[in-house]
Amino acid sequence: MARIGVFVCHCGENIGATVDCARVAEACRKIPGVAHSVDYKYMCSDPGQTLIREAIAQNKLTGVVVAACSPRMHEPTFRRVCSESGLNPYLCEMANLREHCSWVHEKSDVTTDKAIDLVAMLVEKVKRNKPLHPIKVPVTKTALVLGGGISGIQAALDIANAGHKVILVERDPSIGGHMSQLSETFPTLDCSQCILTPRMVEVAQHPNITLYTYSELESLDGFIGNFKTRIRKKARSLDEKLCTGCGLCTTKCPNKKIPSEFNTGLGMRTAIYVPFPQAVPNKPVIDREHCTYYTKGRCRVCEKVCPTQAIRFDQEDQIVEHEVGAVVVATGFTVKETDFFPEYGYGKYKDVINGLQFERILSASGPTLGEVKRPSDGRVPETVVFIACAGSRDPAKGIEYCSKICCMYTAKHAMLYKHKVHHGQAYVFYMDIRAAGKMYDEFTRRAIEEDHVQYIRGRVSRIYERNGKLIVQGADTLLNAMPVEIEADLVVLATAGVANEGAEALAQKLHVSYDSHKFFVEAHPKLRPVETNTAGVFLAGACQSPKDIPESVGQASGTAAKVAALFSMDELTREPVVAVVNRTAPPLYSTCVGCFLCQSACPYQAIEREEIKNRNGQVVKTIAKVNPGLCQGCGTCVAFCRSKSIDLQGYTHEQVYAEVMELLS
Amino acid sequence: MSEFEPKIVAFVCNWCTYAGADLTGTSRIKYAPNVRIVRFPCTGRIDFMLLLKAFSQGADGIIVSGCHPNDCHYTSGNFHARRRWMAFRNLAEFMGIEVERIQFSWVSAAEGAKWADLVNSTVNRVRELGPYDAYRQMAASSWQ
Amino acid sequence: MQKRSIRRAQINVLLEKLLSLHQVIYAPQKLGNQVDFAPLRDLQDLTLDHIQTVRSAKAALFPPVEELLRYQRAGVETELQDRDLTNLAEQVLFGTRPCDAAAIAPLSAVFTTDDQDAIFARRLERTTVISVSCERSDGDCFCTSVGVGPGDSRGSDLLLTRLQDDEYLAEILTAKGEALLQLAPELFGPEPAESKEAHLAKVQKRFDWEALHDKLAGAFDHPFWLRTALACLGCGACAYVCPVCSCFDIQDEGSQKKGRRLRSWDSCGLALFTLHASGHNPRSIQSQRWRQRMMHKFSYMPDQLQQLGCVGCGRCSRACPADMNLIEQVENFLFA
Amino acid sequence: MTSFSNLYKPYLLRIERITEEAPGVRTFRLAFTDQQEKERFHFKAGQFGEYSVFGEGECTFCIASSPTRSDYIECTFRQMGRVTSALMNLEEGDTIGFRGPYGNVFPLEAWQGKSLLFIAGGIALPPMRCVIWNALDWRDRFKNITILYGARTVSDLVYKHELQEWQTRPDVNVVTTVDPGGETPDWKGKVGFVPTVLEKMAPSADNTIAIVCGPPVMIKFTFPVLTQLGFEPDKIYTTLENRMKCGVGKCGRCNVGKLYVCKDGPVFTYAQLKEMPAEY
Amino acid sequence: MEALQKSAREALENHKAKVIIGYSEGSGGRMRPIFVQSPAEAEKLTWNDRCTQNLAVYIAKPEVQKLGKPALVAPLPVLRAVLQLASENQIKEGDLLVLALSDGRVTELSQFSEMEEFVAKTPTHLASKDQEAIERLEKMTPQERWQYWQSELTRCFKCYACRAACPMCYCSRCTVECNQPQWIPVPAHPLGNWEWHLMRAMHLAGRCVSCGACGDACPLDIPIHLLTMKVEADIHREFGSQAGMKVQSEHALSSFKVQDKENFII
Amino acid sequence: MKMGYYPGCSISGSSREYGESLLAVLRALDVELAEVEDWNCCGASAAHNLNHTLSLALPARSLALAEQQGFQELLVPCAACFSRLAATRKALMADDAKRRQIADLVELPMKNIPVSINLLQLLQRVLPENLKEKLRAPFDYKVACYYGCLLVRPAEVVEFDREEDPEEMDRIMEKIGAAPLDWAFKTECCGAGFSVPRTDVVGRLCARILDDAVSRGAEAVIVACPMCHSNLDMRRQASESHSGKKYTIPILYVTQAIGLALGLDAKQLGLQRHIVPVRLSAGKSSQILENAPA
Repeated sequence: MARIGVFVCHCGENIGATVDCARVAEACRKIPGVAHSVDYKYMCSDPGQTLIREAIAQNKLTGVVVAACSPRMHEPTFRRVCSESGLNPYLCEMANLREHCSWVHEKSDVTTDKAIDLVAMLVEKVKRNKPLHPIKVPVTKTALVLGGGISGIQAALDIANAGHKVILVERDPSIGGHMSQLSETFPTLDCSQCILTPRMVEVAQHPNITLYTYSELESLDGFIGNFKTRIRKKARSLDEKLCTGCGLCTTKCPNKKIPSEFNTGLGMRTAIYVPFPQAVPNKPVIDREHCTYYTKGRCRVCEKVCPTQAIRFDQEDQIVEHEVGAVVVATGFTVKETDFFPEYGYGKYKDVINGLQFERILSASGPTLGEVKRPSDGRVPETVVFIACAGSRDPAKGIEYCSKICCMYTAKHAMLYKHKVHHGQAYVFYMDIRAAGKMYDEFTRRAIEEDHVQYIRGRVSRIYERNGKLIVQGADTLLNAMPVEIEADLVVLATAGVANEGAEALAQKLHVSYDSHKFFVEAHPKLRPVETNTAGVFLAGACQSPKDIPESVGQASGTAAKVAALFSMDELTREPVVAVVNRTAPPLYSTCVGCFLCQSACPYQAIEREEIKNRNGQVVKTIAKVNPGLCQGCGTCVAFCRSKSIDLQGYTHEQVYAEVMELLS
Repeated sequence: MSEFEPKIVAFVCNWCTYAGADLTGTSRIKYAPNVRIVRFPCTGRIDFMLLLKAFSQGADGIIVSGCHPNDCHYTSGNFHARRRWMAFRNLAEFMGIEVERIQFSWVSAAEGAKWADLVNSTVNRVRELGPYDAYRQMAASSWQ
Repeated sequence: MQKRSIRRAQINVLLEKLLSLHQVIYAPQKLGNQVDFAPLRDLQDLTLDHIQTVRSAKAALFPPVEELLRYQRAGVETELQDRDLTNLAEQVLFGTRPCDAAAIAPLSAVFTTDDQDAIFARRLERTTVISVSCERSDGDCFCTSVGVGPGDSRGSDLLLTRLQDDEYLAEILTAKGEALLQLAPELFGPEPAESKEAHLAKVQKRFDWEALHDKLAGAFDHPFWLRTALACLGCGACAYVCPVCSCFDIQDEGSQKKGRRLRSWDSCGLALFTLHASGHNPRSIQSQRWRQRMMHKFSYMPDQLQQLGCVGCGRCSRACPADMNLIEQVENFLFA
Repeated sequence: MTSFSNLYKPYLLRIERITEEAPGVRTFRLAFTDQQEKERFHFKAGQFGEYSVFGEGECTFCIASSPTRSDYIECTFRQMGRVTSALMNLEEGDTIGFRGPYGNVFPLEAWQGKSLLFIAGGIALPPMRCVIWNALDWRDRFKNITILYGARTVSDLVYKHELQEWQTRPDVNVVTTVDPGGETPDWKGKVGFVPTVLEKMAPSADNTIAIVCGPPVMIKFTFPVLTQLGFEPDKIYTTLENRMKCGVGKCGRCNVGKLYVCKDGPVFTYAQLKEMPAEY
Repeated sequence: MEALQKSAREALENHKAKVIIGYSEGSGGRMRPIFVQSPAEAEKLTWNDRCTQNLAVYIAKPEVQKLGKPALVAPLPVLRAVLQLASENQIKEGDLLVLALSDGRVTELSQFSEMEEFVAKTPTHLASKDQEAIERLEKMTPQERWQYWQSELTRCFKCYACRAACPMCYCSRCTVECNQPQWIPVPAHPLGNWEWHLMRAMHLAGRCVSCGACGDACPLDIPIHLLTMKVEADIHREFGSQAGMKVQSEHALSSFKVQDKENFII
Repeated sequence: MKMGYYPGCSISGSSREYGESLLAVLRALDVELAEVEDWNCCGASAAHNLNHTLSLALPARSLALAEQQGFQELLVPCAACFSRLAATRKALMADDAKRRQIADLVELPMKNIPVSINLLQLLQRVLPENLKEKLRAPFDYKVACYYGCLLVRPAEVVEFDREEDPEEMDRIMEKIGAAPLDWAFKTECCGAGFSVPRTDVVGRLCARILDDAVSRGAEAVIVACPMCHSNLDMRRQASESHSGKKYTIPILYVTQAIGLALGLDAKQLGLQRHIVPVRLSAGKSSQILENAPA
């Protein structure tokens, strides 16, 4: 029989006042295989720990059950105690007498009986525990950063400055992201581009950063410290080494009427283009969808005018491979597009625009060079209605959440509008003003009090056009839901911030979880906000949920610190709670029949194929093999395997079976 | 019947429901002491055979609970479990097992109160259903 | 031995009487589309109008699950509780065919030669066998080929043979048979004039078992086995319906604290039967296991126990999901 | 109580001593809990028993101790399946079940005046240890006693202390060997497979009985070597280990041809084996 | 029939297969599997409604494998079993030939893609008697169903003919044979039988090709095939997937959709 | 297989012309309907405010009858009925226990409850893409398509068209040659619930609707709901007295407009039953008429 030690903790009054700890200890003493059973006031205290240490040595214990609080609290403590006493730490289990018993039941015999059951169950489990040893994996000290917006830039720079290599991948032709599109930033109203561009340049010049723009993640395999990534470098149709970025091609391109993505469709660009003047790298790409050569087979003007003969029409997408140790996902967000608000006529009326479009209108580098003109006829709008929460906090639209940034940028928009059109009237329809942040509330107050923006608390039900005006129908809930009708020249919708199209596919490539809105999910909402549940993959910025610039930058630096901490180690140790495929004597070798149905059940691609060879080197069967570096120990494969050929260390069939049988015996 | 106290076994995942039950404790919310929790890393690990074993050993009711969809610590263990339960529940029902004795649930780490409600409602329901004599008799008849 | 007559209705009266004495009666009854042995509860369920039951009556002597002992443990001490055999019920096997009755001898030989299996012996001691001769047979029957006949009296305590309509010849064969007679002598009439032979089924003799036995002695490595066992699926259906097959498994059930040790049916057709813990299996493929079954019945048992392991009931052929017909197998082997 | 005795009811034995022999291999010294049973109990070298851990089942091993030492019996087992794993978890003082002794014996009486050659491999030394100790306790009845024992690696050798003890005795010739690659730096024995070492040793077959025990591969290659050395098939003994349940010739699974290993064996001569089908 | 014999003969003559695994007339009105190794023997092949055994079960048998590449006479369930086995990595493309039977025609199929096409255009509904039996059971009260299955399954003597007859039961160690822990009691008592059959049905969930061979194999006529068929039908209804239709298919229980039904979960 | 038809009370009473025109048009389009036998009131407007179980049981009975009678789909032309039937199906299919409870209540089994579809859904399916070519006379008017509140809402029940700015009726109108207008009141409320007790409210709401339609040049308002129709047509006086304007714009059921385009007789379409006279006839621009095949 095994020699199990049971240590019942009173946790002061926490357990002791409700559960008769002495009776628990005594009952456990009678369980076959229990060699030692005591109760003590504070097991986690120094004397308590010493008690355990001494008992392990004196009684030659082969396993320990500490009946105290939740294992989520003190399991590491007691496992360490065992380890210090020469007992493998995984031969220690905790029975949760506090959270699951004394705190939730009244003092009674029934409660003490339950406590005895809980301990007895774990005694049976621990009898079947096996010594386990942490798994060690090496670390490749290069980080992959996906997304070249402010979050990606910040994370990349921080990691690179810590002395580690970074591979920065950006989908668009230039880094910069949404921040490069913004006019001024709240609450300081400093120029967005002015503070961003130096950072962009720093990235381009940093010796530790390899930048891939106009590139996308193709695949990510492997596990923390040991990822293998493939990146698709989309064809720019240009030899980047030869291109000097002189811009001649873009001026000569005859195809000039393509809506500019950077200007949110409010301005035009050419088919060969640099998205904006401060782009990094400042080298054009050919938009093959619109280029006359690719669509009609002729033109090649750019090729002719290029002084360095850098145009390459036959260039193909290129796949580059890298080994990385950590991944930072900073792929950002997007704003909800047209056709989402038929009742607001967004997409139907040219003068109903979204906030990002208004940023471009306000921006000095924008299509109107910073003059506020409305898109339909270029007139300066006299009356502008801003609608906050356009889609956000609206379960009917499927977006229950608050997009967080809109209150502030709407206040900023209204304020900037008033600064530019002094006689204009600005209305803001809002649900609540959420201006929590340093100097944020003061900022909105200024908009209302100093710039006389009219804030109307209420929703807009419908917008329609009549006689060149936009009739905005709404209600003012502060005036007893009085109907409000405003004749506006321009309506700016603070549309919800949403996940990028393709976020789901990317999450699947990265094996990270995502919520119902396709935002990526952090490992713990409070305590592990920058990690994902896939070890080694971290989050920064708005790909997790809408965030403003300071928050994005803060999180990016936090992520960088996590990555740097990871890279400070040459080797990682991991909990050995991993699945294992059994091996038996020949001729069976394993009871695994190699159906590989477990493969698709594994969320981590941890199940590989292993060929078993006989003494002559012939392959006799192919069976599943769990890569312990990838396996996170969920055990889905274990419950799924028909022949019970996979088992989960720490939660083996024998262990859980014994627990259940003991529980009810 | 009034003295009958159902035996309930709860199979829960470590990350959501176990933590949720911890929160019930830290919040000092009281619930029926009839339940015994068996901890698993994930609902994906819960073998349907364990449910059968619990009934054969005299459980009157069973709770199976884990993370809400999309909240799984392991991204998708609960989704796999959900399909497995669905198939199991239909089969069990087809074979005449009293499936109302098995309560599947999602309880997150933040739902301490929900855990207490879940336990209480399950205990109450099973108390009304009475002991699971049919299953117990089958097991006992095997022991002649 | 004496011969008497009995009417069908009186047979029922006799059975009622036995039931009233708390005897368990295993008798053929209709279950769905099949006729099978089961404890008789209502005489209306009884059927005799069948050729052969799906299962043999061996379960009455050698149940599919049998408790051998119970154990209980406290601390390091273990307490064993022996099987109490004093309360085994008196039982009657009614409606067994002569082949089933003939199977009792080889079954007993297994359990009582050298070391006596007490549970089996005690059950046998408390069992009375009332057989009914075969009036009909089908293509799967081959009792005559293995030395048994449709009116064979071996193994029976009382043998009934229908002469006409509802009149039966009752052959009282043993002391237990005599006891039955004494239980209700008024039910029995005088010995009928007619002999039973004309009323018995005609079962064609299909092979000579002695020739089979002799040929098997040198046939262990015969290629026949590999060829003919191709279809064999490796289940235990043939063994479980067989009246002679008696291989078993011993298993503990319960925890280490408390439980019981059981004996349960097993079959040489199942791959695990001979699997060593090391993974080595002396009979690793199905043809070897099929050979074992044939050898055991027709070679090893006659050699070791002086009993043929087959009584020609044909159940295995009827039950086989792959139609491994035993007569054909034997005939093919003899021809091979 | 019935007058019949239950064939399947085991004796209760207490574990008196546990010896760690090799990784996953242990020896239990077992004593009867019932004095009367102890006095009634007799066995001879070569016999085996069914050992049980209640709740897990039974398992078959030879009795590894000598019948000349009657205070206890010993068994040595390797952790393989359910029962041996359960045995592995037992401690001194625990009780287990034992049925036996079963099977035939090594005819030691008939070997008087002859030399004995023991050849064993790996975990197959235990069945032979019983005979070796029996022979050593009757040392004067035999001429030369030679023991050739091999294992995969040094740590896999069982009865390391006894091997040393035998090695120090002047009246026993002990040769130990490990498979190539299984040696340690301080290994003083031979390196090589048992049949190869045997061939090199070339012991005399004159008036000698060979007792061979080991894994099937070893047996397969050892018999021809012995034959070559002049051993007659009926002078070569071995013991078989088929899967068993009842131990008394009823459950039907340990047969080799028409012979049951449990009743007609486990001890067979090479001459007998040659007549039997290869079903072991 | 002649078409089948002709195809089989040609397959052997052209060395497309070494052995034809098909059906032949057996004893007592039963059908019997036959292993045709020479063209001359092909005339023994036959095909009728009594051919309910699923011949795919023989693919994994070592003795049969030794005979060389097989051609399988395959009514729809056998063909589906082949595809399901392929999806579970038990058969490789080119390992076998299929002589698919449908409407009295014989189609020789060697590529999985051909088999998939064939299966896709053949209706895969349950036999009406099985469908009716399932519906009859569904209409019962839970107590009646419990009684029904209790009385049926208690009769089981665990000969494992159901398992042996099932092409999907190819595990080298069945759960029922696991003894550490002993998930399912070995003896054929009510609990052991109950757990065994429930477990088997669960293990066939998403894998059962609904051939009914297990039920046909049962010597005691226990309608165990209804269990696996019911599970399979439920899976088809709830998750849209069906076993044995495609080689590259996600198995119903090792895949999922976020929007899967969960109205039974609170 | 015929499609099931649940007319509902209005069509059997105050909105007979809707039913008449619907049957006439569908007949012309070769669509066969079979009325659900023994249907009952859906309980709209009142039941769901009073008793939740009743509000499910009333529609459920008709649905169960339809299931029993072998229908898989039901055409429910009244928007209010449609909303109740569709919502009931959704509620019961998602909750087995509830379904059993209601089934017990109505004493009819329910397993695969038939799907209810509204008239627009049916027309979307049965009107040929090239209908224009087959018309006897295009309905060449500027029309304001008025959907009202219930036809496409709530979205999670109806799962058809855009909740806030539906388009299907507009597309149907285009098919018969009409010019649907972009206007602002497609889904504004007409005040159906106040039709009887508060005609003043109805008048106010309807006046806004008519105002916008007329100001954008609409020549007819097209509806697919008996409630909408009766408010806009029957309560015309109330609208006029609210705004002080006179409105002559007629209110037509979708089916009436289609019927006219198909060349069906005005009487057959029940146009004579309207309060506001319909002085429209199809084929104002004759070119198409001339080119159309007979």
